[in-house]
Amino acid sequence: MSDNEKPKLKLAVYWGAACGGCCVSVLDVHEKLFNVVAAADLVFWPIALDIKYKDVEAMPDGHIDVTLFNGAIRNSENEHMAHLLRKKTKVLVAYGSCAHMGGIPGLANFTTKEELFRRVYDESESTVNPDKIRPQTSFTVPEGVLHIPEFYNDVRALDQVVDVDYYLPGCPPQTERLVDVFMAIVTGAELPPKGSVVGAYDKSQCDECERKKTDNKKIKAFKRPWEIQDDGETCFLEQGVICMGPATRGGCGVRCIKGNAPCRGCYGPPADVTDPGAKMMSAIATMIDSDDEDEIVEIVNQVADPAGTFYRFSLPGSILRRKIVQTV
Amino acid sequence: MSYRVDFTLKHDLKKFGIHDWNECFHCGNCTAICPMTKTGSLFPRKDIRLLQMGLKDKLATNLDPWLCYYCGECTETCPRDANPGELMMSLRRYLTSVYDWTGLSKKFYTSHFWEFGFIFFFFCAVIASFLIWLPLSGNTAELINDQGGVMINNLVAGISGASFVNIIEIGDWTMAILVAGLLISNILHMFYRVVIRDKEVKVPVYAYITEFWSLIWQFMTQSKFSKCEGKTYWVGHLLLMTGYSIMFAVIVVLLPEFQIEEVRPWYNWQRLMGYYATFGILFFLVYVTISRIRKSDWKSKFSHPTDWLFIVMLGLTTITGILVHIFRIGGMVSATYYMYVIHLAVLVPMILVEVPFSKWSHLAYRPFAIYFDRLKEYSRKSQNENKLVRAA
Amino acid sequence: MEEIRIGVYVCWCGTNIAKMVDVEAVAKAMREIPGVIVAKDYKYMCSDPGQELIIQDIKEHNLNRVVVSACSPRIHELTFRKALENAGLNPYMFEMANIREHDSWVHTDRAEATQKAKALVAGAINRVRWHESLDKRSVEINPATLIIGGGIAGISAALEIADAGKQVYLVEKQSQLGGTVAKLDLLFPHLDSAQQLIQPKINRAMNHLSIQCFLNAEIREVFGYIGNFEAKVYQKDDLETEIQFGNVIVATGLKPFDPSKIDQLNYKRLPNVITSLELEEKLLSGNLVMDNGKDPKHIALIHCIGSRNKNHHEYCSRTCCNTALKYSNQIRSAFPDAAIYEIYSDIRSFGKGCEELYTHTARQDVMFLMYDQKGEVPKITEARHSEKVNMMLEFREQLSGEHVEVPADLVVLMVAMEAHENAKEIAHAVGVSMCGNSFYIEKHPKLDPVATTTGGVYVVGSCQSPKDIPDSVSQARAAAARIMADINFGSVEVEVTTAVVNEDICCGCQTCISVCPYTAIHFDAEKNVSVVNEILCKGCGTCGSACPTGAIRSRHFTDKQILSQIEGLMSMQLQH
Amino acid sequence: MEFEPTIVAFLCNWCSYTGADLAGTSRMKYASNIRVIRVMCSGRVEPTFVLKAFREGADGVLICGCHPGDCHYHEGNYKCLRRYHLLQNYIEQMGMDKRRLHLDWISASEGKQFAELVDKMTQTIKELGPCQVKHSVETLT
Repeated sequence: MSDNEKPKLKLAVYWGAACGGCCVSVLDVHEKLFNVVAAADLVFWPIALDIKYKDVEAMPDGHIDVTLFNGAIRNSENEHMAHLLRKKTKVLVAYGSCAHMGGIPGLANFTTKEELFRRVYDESESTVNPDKIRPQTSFTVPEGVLHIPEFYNDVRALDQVVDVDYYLPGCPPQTERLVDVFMAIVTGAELPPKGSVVGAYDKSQCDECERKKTDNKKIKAFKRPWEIQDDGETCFLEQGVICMGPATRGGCGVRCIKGNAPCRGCYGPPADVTDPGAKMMSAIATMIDSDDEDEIVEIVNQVADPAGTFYRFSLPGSILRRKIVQTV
Repeated sequence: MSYRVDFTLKHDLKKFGIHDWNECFHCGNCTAICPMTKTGSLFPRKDIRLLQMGLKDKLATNLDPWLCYYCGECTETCPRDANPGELMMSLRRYLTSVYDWTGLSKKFYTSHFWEFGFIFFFFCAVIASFLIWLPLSGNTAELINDQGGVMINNLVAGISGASFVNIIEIGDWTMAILVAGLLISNILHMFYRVVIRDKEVKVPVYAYITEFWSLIWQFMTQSKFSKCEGKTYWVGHLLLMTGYSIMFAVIVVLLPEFQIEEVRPWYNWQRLMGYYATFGILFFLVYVTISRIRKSDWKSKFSHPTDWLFIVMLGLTTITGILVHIFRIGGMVSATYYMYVIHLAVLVPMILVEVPFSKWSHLAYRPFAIYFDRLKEYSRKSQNENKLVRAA
Repeated sequence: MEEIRIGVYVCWCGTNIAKMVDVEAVAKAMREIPGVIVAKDYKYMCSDPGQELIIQDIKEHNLNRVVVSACSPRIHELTFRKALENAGLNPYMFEMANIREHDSWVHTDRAEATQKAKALVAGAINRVRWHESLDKRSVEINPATLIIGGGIAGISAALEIADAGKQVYLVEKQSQLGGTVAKLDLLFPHLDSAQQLIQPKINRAMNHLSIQCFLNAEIREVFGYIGNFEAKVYQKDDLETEIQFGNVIVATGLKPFDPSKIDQLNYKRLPNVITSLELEEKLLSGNLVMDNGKDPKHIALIHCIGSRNKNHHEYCSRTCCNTALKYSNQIRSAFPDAAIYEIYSDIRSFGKGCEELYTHTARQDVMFLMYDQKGEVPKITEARHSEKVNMMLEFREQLSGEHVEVPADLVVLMVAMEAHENAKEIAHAVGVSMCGNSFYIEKHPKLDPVATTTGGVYVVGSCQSPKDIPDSVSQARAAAARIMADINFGSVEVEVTTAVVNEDICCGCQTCISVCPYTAIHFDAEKNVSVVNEILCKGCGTCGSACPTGAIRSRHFTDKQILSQIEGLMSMQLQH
Repeated sequence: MEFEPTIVAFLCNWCSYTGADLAGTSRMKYASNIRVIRVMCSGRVEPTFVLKAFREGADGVLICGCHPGDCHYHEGNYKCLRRYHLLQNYIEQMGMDKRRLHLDWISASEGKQFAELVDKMTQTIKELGPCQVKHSVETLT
């Protein structure tokens, strides 16, 4: 068997600012895990294996063949590990929306560290903190000095911190896609050029979407999904519901749409699109069925939260990256 | 207040010498070049405009034409050959007829029949009165005085020299008073038209007095002339003016001293004054005649019939006067007497036509125009100041 | 990928640019930018030696991109593209930075203008990096021509083309040909008969074998592109005719200004206040009388009604002065004793024989009175009963400075020429632009005055701007000559800066389809992708911006090119 | 030193760019803070371009097209208008003043209006002060 002739791949999975869903998605390979394990050694995966950071540090550079890095960069620990894994890994994959574009944690870029701390440590209903104690990066106790990671003001995508070889999008990525990619690596198939998105299609959601699409994309009013009598067949956009599908890569199996919910855009933009939110705003606004400025304003104002709608998964990876906080 | 345009006025003005009112398109070159234009005024363009539009009322209250001495700069500069200078000249003729309440001036300017008829009538009247009333005496030897000159006052048999002078003097005075009366009434009429009727103007009484000096000064010197180019013309006018005034003085006021039987030596003051006056008038006449024939300058290019008539009449008067003098000194009795009658026959209609109704009247109108103009300006200034004071 | 080798040329434009922009400093700064092989400044880049300089450099330095910073690309882009072609480069490997109209001519601080020039040129350099070779495409020319409008311009063009043996479709809205000229009596400046001029032409056009006239007809929409248009002609009784043609001449003419918009003229309220065209009617019928049948004794012609006034049209209608002068002559010969008043604001009697007409008219005993067209037009009121005339005009006469009254029995309003109300519909139908006052915009005001920015569509006569007959006819025949040249050649090259769909990316959402104003995009259901008809596409780029997948690329205006240009521009920022 | 903003302007080829050319040929003077990018139609202007300009350090973005109804491509300007309003809501949400992005109509004959518009916009942006986008991205922590 070739397995015996070839050394097994060294695989690592790590999480930054993440919900854990990505790691679970890796586990979702179910019985295929055996195929994976047959082909690869898991050398680092904090959710599943008890391997310490210092063990990783001890590895020679480029020791790990593939690292699936999920989660955004939120604090100094995330950043440190991103750098460390970059050094130790041949192929670094930004795995999932958070590592890819910042993801849901990236929505914290609408606010600041200070505001978050105030809410969490001062104002939240369940907090009792009369001394207004805030997390410190170092704290001296009788036993010595304690260090905890520094919480950053901004959330960043992985490639805003280190060089990334591939992106495997999704929140979480479809497990099938992961297996496809993994098996491709294992079997030594020719790898796409560096920087490519893998585990997703070139075409966007609509290509897979089974809803009926016409050129009648004229929006007189924006609606929330519960505001329409969805027939389950008509394109969401043609019903006035914002669906990020056209500006989002396919590959997820249009699962949200199949579940009669519009696409939120977790798979990120197609190849030539730098800012999927901006693209989608452009497309959606074009569909507005009015030439009257007042009416246009009225219709546009029905999009209650444009930034959150169009940049749900991509705020740190977008052009503006975060809300501007005026510095004095 | 708006003025009615009059389409026909310009046709009516043709007879006053206006050739072509259409050419002017108001570029303003004339205003720019004119040495008389006061800052901010549209002289003489505005006057052409008033004429083109037939704004009669506006024209009648307008003094501008009198402030023009016709140097011809405007006409020379005019790119359209509209001849503003001559237009102003024509307007002066027109205004003369406007000021003349008798209507005769208009008749003289616009009708040869009236003009020549009038002259001819007085010419004949003078001759006839001598012929009918006073047949010429016969004995020539008695009519030569000690100096060998003709006894000028004895041309009528049966009337003594002293009485004759008296009669002539009365005649002179009558004529002078008549002419002066006409002229003064016309000037008053002018005053009424240009100052009283102009509702935009209110002249304070003291201004009439303070501005009066300008009237005298202008009348004496015609100094505004000097602003315009052409010194000779000004000198000529001055000579004419002084000559004319002297002649007036010696003929009317000093007639008994002047028209005497004794032939005084040539250096006598009367003769010297007479010679000066004659020279002055002749100089002007010759100068004007030559330039009008040669058309050597702008003002001489266009001659209204009345211009020539004036020259001819004045020339004839002067020549006959000189001939009377020569014949008299030469002791040629009949020639002297006939010439004397002819002299009077020319002089009388000339004075009667020209002074109150035609060309000569401008001698009076001009200084008064300057006077009235200053009054109007004075009132405008004080009104503006009042406005400013009120505004403040 | 090939190595990018850019040549940058900064034009002085004599002193036009060099006076306000330090051209040497700009060229020097550009040399620092990666990819820039040469950067030069030169006195006149558009001159032959200037172009030769570029061609030489391309050959010598093996340049594959060129940036010229000079005047507006609307003036010289084509010149330089041609130069690139001559040097063997694809003409689209070129970008222009406008440092004259947008910089040296509009700024006063040399340092700022120079800084701005650097930014603009750096933007162009960054953009040109991403330029791609585009190939010209040639299309066949259908030899038939559609002419919209059967006035003097339309007929002249029609006869010109038809006489050369080519088919013409002449579409006229009215029930007869002839347009405005057919409504005129005599023509300035020679007072010859309009009828004698137009009627033979109408007859010839109506009977010409190669001209198909459609009367009472209209065109609502024109489909296609240069060489291959098609449209339906709609006539009465729902009669529709489909026609195909290669070129279009728009000769829709003019509409007289409605003076009832100006209250104090009392047009329509006073029966003897008429427009110039109404006077033409009277003159044509030989019955120049007032409403009571009597001869007018005082006739006033008021110029510039609706023209040269901010409240109506700022432009000069160009024919009214001469027409009014013509009226003075006509009226003078009809009524030798009448008082004629030309109430004008400026006399503009330009053109062959026209100043002579003015001079002649001025001697016809006409009173010229000037009013202030910036202020109020003369006020026309009924005269008091005691007056001998029936109307009185009041206004401030400009040359005298006096407020005057002008008596009048008949007032003629010299009304402006304006564009038709349906000018916009026709503009949309054929795809031409209109300027602010609804006249059609020509391709270039001086160098291409009859063509439009839409290939195969020409504008002639008064629909382009107010015009007299000689100008209209000249334009008509010029357009005809242009079209004949194309027909003769048989084919024409068209722009290729169209949109293109990347089928590998297009997901078939069909957002783009209804976006296209030219229906140039259709959906290929089999492939589940949108397809651009590149011949119908006019390259506006709207579909590219609407495409959420980035599958549609607007050639020569791609995202990359523009985003890169922004980066370039901002790399030379003013210091905060 | 007074703050001199940079304004990136997207002008449509047929109306606004020509109008700006006219301002030049008429030698009208206006503030030099503007950097013009030519597009064929205001309908080509994408939110991406606008955001990119801010990201690269623009303090204001101006979009000009043909007047409504006068678009050379019939209705590209309306599409721009729709995007503009949505984009304004977005940038406001992102902590920017709406006035930093301005859309206006300039016809080919409105050189004067263009010059006035540039001056007015420059003044507005001067009052708003520098845009923080570039700074904020460069100093992410």
